[in-house]
Amino acid sequence: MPNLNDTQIIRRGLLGRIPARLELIGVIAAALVVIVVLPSLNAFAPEGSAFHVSDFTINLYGKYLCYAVLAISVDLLWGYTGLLSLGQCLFFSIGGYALGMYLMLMIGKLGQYHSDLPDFMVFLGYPKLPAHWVPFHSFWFAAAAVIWVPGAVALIFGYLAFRSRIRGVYFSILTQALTYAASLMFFRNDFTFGGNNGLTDFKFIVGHDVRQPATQRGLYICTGLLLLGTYALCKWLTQSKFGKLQRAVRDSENRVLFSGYATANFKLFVFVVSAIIAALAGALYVPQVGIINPSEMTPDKSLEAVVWVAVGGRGTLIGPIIGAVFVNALKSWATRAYPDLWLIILGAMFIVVVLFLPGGIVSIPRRVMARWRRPEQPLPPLPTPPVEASADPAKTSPASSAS
Amino acid sequence: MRTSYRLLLASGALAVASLFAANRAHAEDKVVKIGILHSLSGTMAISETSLRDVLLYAFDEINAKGGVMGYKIEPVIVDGASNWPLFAEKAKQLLEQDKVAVTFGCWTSVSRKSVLPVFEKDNGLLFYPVQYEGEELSKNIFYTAEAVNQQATPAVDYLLQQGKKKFYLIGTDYVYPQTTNLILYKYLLLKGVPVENIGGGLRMDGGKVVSAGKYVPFSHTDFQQIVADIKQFAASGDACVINTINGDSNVPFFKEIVAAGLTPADCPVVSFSLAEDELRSMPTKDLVGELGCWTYFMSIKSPENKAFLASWKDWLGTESYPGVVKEKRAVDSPMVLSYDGVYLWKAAVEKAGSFDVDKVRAALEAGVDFTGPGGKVTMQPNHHVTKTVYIGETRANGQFKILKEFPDVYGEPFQLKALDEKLAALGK
Amino acid sequence: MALLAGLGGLAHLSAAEGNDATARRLLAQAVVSTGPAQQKLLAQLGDSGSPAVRDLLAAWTRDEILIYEAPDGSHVPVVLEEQQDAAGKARAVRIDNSQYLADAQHHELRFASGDLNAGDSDMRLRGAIQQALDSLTLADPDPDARRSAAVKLGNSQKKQYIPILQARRGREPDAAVRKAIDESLALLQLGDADAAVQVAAITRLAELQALGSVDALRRAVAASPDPRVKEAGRRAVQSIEQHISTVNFFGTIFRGISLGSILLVVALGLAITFGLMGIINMAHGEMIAVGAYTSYVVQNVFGSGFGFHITLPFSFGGQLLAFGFTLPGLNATGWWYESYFLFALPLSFLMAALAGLAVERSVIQFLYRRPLESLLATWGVSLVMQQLFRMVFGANNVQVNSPSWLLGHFSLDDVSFGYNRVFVIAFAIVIVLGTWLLLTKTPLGLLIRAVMQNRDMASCMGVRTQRVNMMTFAFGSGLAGLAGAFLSQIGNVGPSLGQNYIIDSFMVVVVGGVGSIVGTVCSAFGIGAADQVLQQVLGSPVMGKIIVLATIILFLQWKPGGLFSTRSRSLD
Amino acid sequence: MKPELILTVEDVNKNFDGFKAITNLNFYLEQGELRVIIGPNGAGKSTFFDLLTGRTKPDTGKIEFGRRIDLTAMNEYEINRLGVGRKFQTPSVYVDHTVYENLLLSLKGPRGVFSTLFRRTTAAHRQRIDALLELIRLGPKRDWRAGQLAHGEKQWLEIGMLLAQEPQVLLVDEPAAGMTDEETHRTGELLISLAGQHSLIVIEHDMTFVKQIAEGRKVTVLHQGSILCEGRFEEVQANPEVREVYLGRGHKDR
Repeated sequence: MPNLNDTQIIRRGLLGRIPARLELIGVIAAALVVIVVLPSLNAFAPEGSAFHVSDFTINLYGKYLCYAVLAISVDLLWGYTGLLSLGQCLFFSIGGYALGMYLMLMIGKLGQYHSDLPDFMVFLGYPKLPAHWVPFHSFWFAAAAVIWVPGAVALIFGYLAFRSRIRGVYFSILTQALTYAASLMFFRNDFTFGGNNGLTDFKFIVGHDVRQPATQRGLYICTGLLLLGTYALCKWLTQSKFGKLQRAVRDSENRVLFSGYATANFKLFVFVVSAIIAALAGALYVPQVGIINPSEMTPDKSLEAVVWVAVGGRGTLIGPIIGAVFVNALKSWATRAYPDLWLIILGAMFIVVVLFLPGGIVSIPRRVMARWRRPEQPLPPLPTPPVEASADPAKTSPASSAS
Repeated sequence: MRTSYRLLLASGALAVASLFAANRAHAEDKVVKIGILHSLSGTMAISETSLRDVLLYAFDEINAKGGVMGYKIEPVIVDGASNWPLFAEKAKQLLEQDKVAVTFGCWTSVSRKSVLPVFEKDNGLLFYPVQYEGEELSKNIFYTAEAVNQQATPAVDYLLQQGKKKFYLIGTDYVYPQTTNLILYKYLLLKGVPVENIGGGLRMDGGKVVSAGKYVPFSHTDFQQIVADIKQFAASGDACVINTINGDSNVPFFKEIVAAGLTPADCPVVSFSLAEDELRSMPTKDLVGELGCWTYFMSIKSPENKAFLASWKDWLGTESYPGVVKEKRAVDSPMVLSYDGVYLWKAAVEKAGSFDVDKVRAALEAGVDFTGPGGKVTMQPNHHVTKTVYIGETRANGQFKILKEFPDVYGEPFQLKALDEKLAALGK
Repeated sequence: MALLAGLGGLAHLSAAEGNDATARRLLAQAVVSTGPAQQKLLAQLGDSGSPAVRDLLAAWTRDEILIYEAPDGSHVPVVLEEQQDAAGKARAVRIDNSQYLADAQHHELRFASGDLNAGDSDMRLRGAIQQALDSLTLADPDPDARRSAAVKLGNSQKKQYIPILQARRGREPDAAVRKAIDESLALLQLGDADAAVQVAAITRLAELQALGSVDALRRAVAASPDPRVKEAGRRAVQSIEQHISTVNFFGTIFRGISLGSILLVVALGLAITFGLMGIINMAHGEMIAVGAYTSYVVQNVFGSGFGFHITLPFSFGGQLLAFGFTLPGLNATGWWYESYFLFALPLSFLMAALAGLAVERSVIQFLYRRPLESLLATWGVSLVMQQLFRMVFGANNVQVNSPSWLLGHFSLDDVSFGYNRVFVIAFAIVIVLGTWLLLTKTPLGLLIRAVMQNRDMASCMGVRTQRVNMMTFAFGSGLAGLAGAFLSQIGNVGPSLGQNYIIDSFMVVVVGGVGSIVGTVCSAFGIGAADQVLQQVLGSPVMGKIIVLATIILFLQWKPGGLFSTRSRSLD
Repeated sequence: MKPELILTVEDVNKNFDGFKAITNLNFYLEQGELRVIIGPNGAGKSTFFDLLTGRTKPDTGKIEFGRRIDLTAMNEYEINRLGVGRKFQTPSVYVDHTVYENLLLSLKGPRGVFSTLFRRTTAAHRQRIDALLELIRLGPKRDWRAGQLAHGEKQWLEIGMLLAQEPQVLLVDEPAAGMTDEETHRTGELLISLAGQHSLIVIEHDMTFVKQIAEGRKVTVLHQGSILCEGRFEEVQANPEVREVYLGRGHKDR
């Protein structure tokens, strides 16, 4: 087999070499540990024993798992379809807000003012609950909203963007503008979503006290299941003919278009699916961290999610998970140990990954193996021209192609 | 060639690793852990790092005098990184892992809102030192901060006394300015100021005013339009501006005010978010004569303040905490209220004879007091603090010249409802 | 400042010696007295007409009159001279007799500014001082000062000013000031008990289109039982409101142009690096911040110097790692200090260009064919740079003082034009012209365009593309630095300065059409104007901004390539 | 009997920012015809393909498929589904996919999002792919990733992908670029064999290759966006005007 270059390593990743059955076993084992073992140790191992997993840890891991789901949704767009969206956190937040609204209403009269209205509405003098809040008394309505609201936003925005063939960096810039506009909107107090303070001080979720360790454990298990489900769904998506087409669009959109596929529809489909995945992650994130506010949807947050994917390894499904957990664990540690240097660490990590390790963490074993097998063959010092620069004649400007 | 490059990389990595491995040891036997929960990175680091510094100073001061009931204070510093969910996570960490006796922290309302459920669930104790909108009372939080009636309404009283008749309300669009301006709107009506003399605009919902004043987004930079509006508003004289703009945006706002030729003599601006620490980064010569209102000013001439400032300066000269800036430091109200909070807590612990949260809370609610740099502060049963309010005007050196004092103002977090009732009684 | 007032006092001595000497004694008395006595002395001062006293009164409001406590316990008001000695101390000039303050042995005493307490003044006292000053200012040689004094007297609603104003009206040579005096007189007469006088005053105000009189007119209409007053008042209000909307219209246009210029200035660098080179430089904002910080450093070097000190949280052999350096200050004053900005401009360009060069060499040169990845890597660069700013300059914003020639404004028919705004418009024109000339009329420009159009081809033709890339990127970054220098004059300078402008910059370039300087210019002004108009119409800056963003997204539906697309096809 | 026209291009104009890429172009392609288009650089050949495939819309004029269907109102994938396939100047294949997958994605069949998700690959599909692999002689490299192929092989693969679509009209842009002489010859044979069943337009610079496939057929010479002359290859070759603008400047100007 001929040499693999870096881009090929990116595309294949670690798992490209691992037999499907082995991968399946690995995933099941990891899922068991995350979804069954850890919560059991939290619930049953006595406090103080070496096996006890604290409520804090469960809660923290729950957060990381939400980030992992978000990272997969970024990767589905970026790694597989070549669409670098800087707006994934918008969908994440919309999902969070949708469930947050339900949680807000479930506080009932337990708030500061013992009113049926959320506190911030009481003191700002809202006479009654705004109409668009009313249906969120129902959990199922909220749960549905977690899916259809971000889905609809993604559908509309995606339709507009893909219809006019906005791609590459323009797509990134536009999604950034969308996110920015939305965050400005949500920051407004008048927008009836609590402005900068957002939604917080939740008490109950479907009848359970959201602050109880048992509830948190339940939410953690749900997140684990969501991650597993997302993984399975994306595995299926990316391995079907659809997935092949996704990568085809990434590598040579014109060829796909001139093969009779309406690429815009494919991109739109991925965009909507990934928005919904992100929103589900957001919906589970909110009851676990206890707050949702507009700073979650700023462009910077979306870029941070892209960092996770890049660090973990894009174009793979396991990479984003590893990246999200690794970077966030690092963040939890570094903001405590070296608060002044955290941004430098994050920024430098990003530069290094982009320049020297385009395949991310998951490509490391492969690179090491490649070196070990052919020591005389040096690794390419710098990545070769990658994905979006692939020779695509129809991308050249008409002026120069009018030959 | 390649090898030497790798060698370089490897040795660099080793060096970095060895740096990280270095640690600072604490060898106290009887210690009590206290949490410091502020943003040391991100956008809010600008304001919050100073609070960490003054807390460390207070701890050192107390430790030097024998600690709290013989226990030395061990600070546990965590960084909220201007990220609100992270604040909640860090609060959990402090309470559940480090098991701190008390936490001093938060600046923004949203950070407080985000940690509030955590403190309630784990029955922790949080001291909150920064002026805020009120409308909140948690059994686990003590607000040494200025409530609206300890800052905004006294300022308005002062301006009314000075013969001002027109009030322009402007702020950043978030809960503190919105609530404060809504309170002020009602307060002004109550004081007989006609609606048309309250500038900035009103927003109604269901026949009730739900928002008063002009609002800009965070980090807004273009104030041309608004200042032109203010200028027209102030053209008829006797006008003033109530400014609740937050942070960065103040610089372009005041530069525009100066450029438009609005002088404090014509139309003073009273700001609630600009204290000495913020003024250090403002072009103060353009702000001379503009007003501020806080419960502490660095220029207070009491012996307590003089001693505090001198000792703070000494401490800055000798401390060795990483990240503490030593030069050109100012002290302001949030810092002093943090400092006061530490001593109020200490007094309560000593009174209760225990670090137990419930006992300390009971002692605090029963009322402890401390005479700090800003004068005497007394904890009230409603978790707020009675203290002296000062009106000052900015000087070119970034200090305030004190114009008026309102001694012993009782902190009242729930203003809106009370005002509504009073207005209703007057039939307005 | 202090010395200005002091010297001013001395210079005027010969002119009106007798009058001034009395006035100075009165003033000295006023400073140390309190209550009604003080008010009375001030009223007398207002009538004295002494120009020397005016500067001193102004100094008083700035707390520059200091009190020397003599050994005998008496309080002597003084001002400090500007000239400082090596120890930073200056001689003190007595207010009462304009002599230097000396001790019993006739040795001149010297003080640093913090040595003495300021003569007390509060808002009410300053009000009184102001009135005295206003009376004095009505005779000021500067027409602007006379005009603002007249307006103030009119707003005071105190009838005692009517004779003062009328007297001045007769002698006033300047039309604008006469108009202001007329307006003030009419305003004061509006409070007259006689309905006929009121109607005359109302008519006069309507004729004068007096903006500030609307409230007073409304009050008069409401208060007066006379139907003639009511009718005249109603009409006057209508006519003035008409005028206000005209003023707002032209004001909005000017503000739109000025905002457009700012957008243009910040986006032009990006139009080079993104538009021409295809690099998505997310660190563009930080390049702007480099320029702004350079202005800050230059300002401090012209002042007392600049230094920084960083301690890293690592120890090496038990010693915390630390480094830093200090630049000595020039301690410049007056116009020399104020000119710092002129030096800051080229230096900002240079520093940002160097920073750009460093970023290009270390990161971007590997990413020319990978625009998406250049976006990501430069975002990493931007994070690192922001944190470096925090470490060097502190997390706080830094204090940048605008030179006085950038403060203030002039008015044309009630539309005010800020000097800084006029400056930015001129500045934008100059740098756009400069950029255009560089790109089209110089050999470097030719090379740049060649490389940008076809990197491979240019390389084959023997162009050193690497160097051209470097230069182009440095140039684009330098332009960002210039923008930063200017922004330091209208906004805050802090580590996240650039973040406020990055999205706007990208929007401007994308809407204008990538690679088209003309497009960037048009879109900057278009967005600026749209923003201001929407703000005016909606009354809410946030909604204005949101609608502009939404419009941009929709606009790109219609013209995906932007206004001046160099490609007629969809965006790749 | 006059053969049916498959493509009708009449009075088409196209400007790019003032640059006249196509001027008053009239072009007719008969069913089953193989037409070669030659012309110097900048003559508008690729733009012509862009116009035919919907990538670019003409400013004026009409473009019809089979005398009935207006192509100017359709976009790329709709035109492709009608049966117009295009091969690009530089090979455009999915570098990350195997040769097999490249062909699989190109096979004629439903093109919707959901059909790609739920349709299974049948034995018939596989047979068809195997046949194509045989034709383009990439059978042994079936599981190679397309990015690993040599330039000429990528050209072949792209032709294979085009054939997998079973188009009525094939637009082929410089198929022989980067091929060895032997490969070039084989390509010529393939194209000739396709004529009749399919209609083809071939843009080519390599005169040996043009000669091979255009001998006895109609050739169109494009110059500055319009047709300089049209006729049998031999006539065109002899045309002095053509020699001047094109051949006179040397054969392989690329």
